[in-house]
Amino acid sequence: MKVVDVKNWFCRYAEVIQEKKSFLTELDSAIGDGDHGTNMARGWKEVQTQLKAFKGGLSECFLLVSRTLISHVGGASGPLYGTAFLRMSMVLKEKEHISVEDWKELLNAGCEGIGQRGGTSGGEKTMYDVWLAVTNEAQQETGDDERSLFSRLSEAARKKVEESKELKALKGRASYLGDRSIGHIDPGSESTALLFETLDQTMSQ
Amino acid sequence: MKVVDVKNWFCRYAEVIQEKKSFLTELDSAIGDGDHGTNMARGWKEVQTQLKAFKGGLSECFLLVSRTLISHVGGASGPLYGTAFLRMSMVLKEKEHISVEDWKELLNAGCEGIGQRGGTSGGEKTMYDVWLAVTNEAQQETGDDERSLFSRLSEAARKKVEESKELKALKGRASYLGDRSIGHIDPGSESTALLFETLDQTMSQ
Amino acid sequence: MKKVMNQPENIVDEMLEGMVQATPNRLRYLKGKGVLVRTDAPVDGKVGLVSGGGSGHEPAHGGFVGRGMLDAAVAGEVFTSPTPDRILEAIKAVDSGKGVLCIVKNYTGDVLNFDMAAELAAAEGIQVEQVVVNDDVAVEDSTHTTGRRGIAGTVFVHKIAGAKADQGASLEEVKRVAEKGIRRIRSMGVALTPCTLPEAGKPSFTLEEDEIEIGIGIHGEPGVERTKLLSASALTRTLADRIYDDLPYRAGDRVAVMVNGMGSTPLMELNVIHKEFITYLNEKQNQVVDSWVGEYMTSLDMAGFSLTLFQLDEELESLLAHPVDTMAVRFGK
Amino acid sequence: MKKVMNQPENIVDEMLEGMVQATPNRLRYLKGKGVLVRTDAPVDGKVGLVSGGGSGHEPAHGGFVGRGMLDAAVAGEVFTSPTPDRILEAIKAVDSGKGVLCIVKNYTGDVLNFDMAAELAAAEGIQVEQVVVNDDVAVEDSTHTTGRRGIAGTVFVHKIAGAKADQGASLEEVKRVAEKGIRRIRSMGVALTPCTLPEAGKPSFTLEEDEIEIGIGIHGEPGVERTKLLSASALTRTLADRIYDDLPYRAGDRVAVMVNGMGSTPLMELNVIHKEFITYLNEKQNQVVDSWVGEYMTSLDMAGFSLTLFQLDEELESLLAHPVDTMAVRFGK
Ligand SMILES: Nc1ncnc2c1ncn2[C@@H]1O[C@H](COP(=O)(O)OP(=O)(O)O)[C@@H](O)[C@H]1O
Ligand SMILES: Nc1ncnc2c1ncn2[C@@H]1O[C@H](COP(=O)(O)OP(=O)(O)O)[C@@H](O)[C@H]1O
Ligand SMILES: [Mg+2]
Ligand SMILES: [Mg+2]
Ligand SMILES: [Mg+2]
Ligand SMILES: [Mg+2]
Repeated sequence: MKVVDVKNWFCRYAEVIQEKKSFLTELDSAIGDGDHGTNMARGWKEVQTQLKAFKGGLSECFLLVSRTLISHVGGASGPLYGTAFLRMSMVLKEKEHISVEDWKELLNAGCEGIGQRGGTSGGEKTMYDVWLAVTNEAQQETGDDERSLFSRLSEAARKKVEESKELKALKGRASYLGDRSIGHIDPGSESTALLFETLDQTMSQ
Repeated sequence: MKVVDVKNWFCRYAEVIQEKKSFLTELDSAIGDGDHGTNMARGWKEVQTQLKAFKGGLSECFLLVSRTLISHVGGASGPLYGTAFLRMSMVLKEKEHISVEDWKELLNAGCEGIGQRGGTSGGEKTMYDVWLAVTNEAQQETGDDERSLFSRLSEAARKKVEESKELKALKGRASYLGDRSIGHIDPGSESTALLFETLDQTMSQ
Repeated sequence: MKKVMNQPENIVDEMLEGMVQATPNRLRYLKGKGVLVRTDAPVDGKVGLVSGGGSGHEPAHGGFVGRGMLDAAVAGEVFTSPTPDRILEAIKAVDSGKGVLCIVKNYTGDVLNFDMAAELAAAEGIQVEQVVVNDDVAVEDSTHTTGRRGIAGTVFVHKIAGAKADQGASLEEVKRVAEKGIRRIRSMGVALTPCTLPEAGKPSFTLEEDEIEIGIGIHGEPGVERTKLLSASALTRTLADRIYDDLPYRAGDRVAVMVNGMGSTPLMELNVIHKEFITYLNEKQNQVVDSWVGEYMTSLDMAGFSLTLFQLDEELESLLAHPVDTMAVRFGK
Repeated sequence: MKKVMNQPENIVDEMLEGMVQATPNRLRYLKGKGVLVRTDAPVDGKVGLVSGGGSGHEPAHGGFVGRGMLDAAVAGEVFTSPTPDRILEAIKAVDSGKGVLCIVKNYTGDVLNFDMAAELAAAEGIQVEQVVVNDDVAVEDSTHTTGRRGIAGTVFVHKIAGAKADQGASLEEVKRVAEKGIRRIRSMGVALTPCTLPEAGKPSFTLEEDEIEIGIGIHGEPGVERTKLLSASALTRTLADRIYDDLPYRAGDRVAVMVNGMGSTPLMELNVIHKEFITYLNEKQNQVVDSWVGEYMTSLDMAGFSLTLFQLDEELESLLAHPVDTMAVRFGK
């Protein structure tokens, strides 16, 4: 995967977020404060604008996304996604191409960043659960077929979203609900799954 | 008509107002501020209480009603009704009995009090219109049958309420509506009609 | 309708108790009379200032009792003018011998009850004067109606008359500035939703989900026009035009403004409106020297707001800036 | 939902413009950064105080900027914590070299963004400390959740820390009193209606005509229990019991209280609730020495209120009484 593919991925994701804005906000209204769609849309719209003029390498591209999210999203998701992309940008220093093998380290770094920032080690019904599922899936040794990797990541993400629907939230705003959070999809988990589904779709075109 | 009859009339009217409280308030909501029922009910409930212990003559009885309304109703209707009963109380000084002839002067005084206090000479869609209609009816020479007098007063009042429904209000809160007041019954006119209908009913029992 | 209350018929009394308990050093409550008085009233050598009206307009009027504004406020039942005996209590409580000015909003009920109280006070030898505020430009002129209503601009009248009285002016002088203020103050309001009286338990009128009522009164009296919801900018302009086109404003005037919330409109929106009003007045080349943004004269739980424009002169500007110490307005020393 | 606004995405910026225009002598607006700063910041020899959070809680936080309270307030989008770069701007604008204290409400978003800002500020050589307010007793303890939320009690923390800083105390001392305050402040709220975010355009949740949500958060986060509407007396008791039974209150304590409106609850009702709360505390033999009744920390257009109880000691009581001069709270000199 080259920088042009990454740009495509991010640009397409910005569109997806725009399309799913109300849906994400509805999920957040049910167990949060009803702004996750607006937050993400604001941040990714800015990413889209910034990327238009962007000419740099892979690491810079992730760094640009990180900075833009940190300074335009706000809320819990801004620093969390921002940290993930920051850590991934570090891993990509000097690289011009992301190999199937590279994804292991890349996702590890992003996932760890979210875990540290959010103080969670999983099972607490947050976006971290989905990042972890995707990261674990990437560690499986199943050849070096990029297309199949992305489709596995995408499936693992979606599966985890469904699974964690039945969890009780213990972190973030949804935790105030206690048992009443059970049965609802966590908005940050949904936006994370969309990120990897978009990766899969963009790369299979 | 003796003081005991007057007491009966007022006590029964207090009950009628209680029953019609919501209706009067609804009329006032449409073209005023929605409190005429509550205002009247508060005042007449107090009249009822005061009358229980009351032992005096005709004039004192009207004076008691006047004072109680003035200090318990508030709004526009408190001073207006209060003034009417005050003026009527003056007419009744030294009297022990209200003859058919007396009603002419009695109503004249009450009606004039309202007109002066409210600065109206009629046709402006207020309770004054109904007081005036009743007063005019009382001036007709049609014998000295009390029963028929009361039924004529009651009918004249009701007829005026219906007629003035089609007027445009030029006084009081309903005047702010301009043409939009047309077609609505004026709440103070309705409560005045109820006063004379109750007189008729009480005296025919 | 959901209201946090006990028995609806006790709500006014309980509210007044709660107000006094929040500020026992400033206010005294004449229980059973609905009157809130400055603890130090009557103030020696000072003209007494009394205002009041129906309840449901909080912080008006009790919130404006204190040094530099009112000496006493008389509360009637919800949306119902107080009775003359209550007003008389207030007048008696604040008269130091220098006379009392009553500031009345132009409603038949208020005028009648205050008139009767003034007669009673005069009979007791108290010098009482009265001014009637009628700032609402939404109402047609008095040939067709009872005359314009008194709405939020009344609070500016309290402020300037209160300042003048605080400076030791005579009853005549205090009345003069109050009347000068009244000639220079205009207001107009809009409702986004109706209000609900505690005892009635249902809304006073209905508005569709996208409808507003322009020119609403502070008791939910219907306005002049029902339209679709407008943007903050268009709505501000609609009200401001109507206010501005009424005498006496001219380019170059120094003015004070009030953006008054009707009860349920968040400060967030009031501030957006304030920004639009300032933009409008800058276009008209007026200098806004004082802004009051918040809730001053409400209509229970109504959503909406009113704009008030006050044309100043040197005297009025300095009276507006005079120190004041009440529950709802406090500044200077 | 009816809101007076222009483009929903500009509402925060327009509101901040409106606030500054209402009080240009007190506030400066760092445009594009959502930051309101005291015009005289940084104040020489004084610890800087910064607070902030999502918008929609007006007058919090900009209404509390001024002498004796905050030096700057950072506004995020509606209900969304501000971003670290905005917070950093605020920190830089108020640092006089004596260090800066950030007062943060305990929400994941606020804590994360303020943390990142503090790191950035430290990198620029500014001494920054942080306290986290978590007064909401409706939330279970932190073993099961992110911990208790910060709600209206935060305003008392602004007040005492602001007073201490105004007296010239060191960063360490200002932080100490803020933390002492936090240990002694508890709150709980109730919603009668949901609120509507300007961009979402529909209510954040639904409540039946006779239902209320007890233990609501200030962003419409669901509470602990849904019940039928209660009387003012019963409802006050329900919240007060829950607050009182949490540490640290005892008979004999001198306390301050806040009855905070959520946005659409009229002052009339807040005062009735205040009366009930005072009655409750008198029964518990507490002396209420200060009452704040009004809107301090709102939730857009939500109807409802929160109660806050603050256990005082000599130091805290005098800090609470220290002069303050902000848009929303002003007294003393
Ligand atoms: N401590 C945490 N660790 C990991 N993820 C978290 C944490 N807290 C919240 N989140 C994620 O953030 C999402 C909410 O984001 P958003 O609605 O934008 O911010 P906010 O909660 O501040 O309104 C949640 O759905 C959850 O996935
Ligand atoms: N100037 C007036 N002259 C005569 N009657 C009036 C006048 N103004 C108002 N009224 C009467 O008073 C009634 C309203 O009374 P009420 O609702 O109790 O008081 P308020 O209008 O102060 O709320 C009207 O329906 C009308 O009949
Ligand atoms: Mg959210
Ligand atoms: Mg009425
Ligand atoms: Mg009335
Ligand atoms: Mg949020």
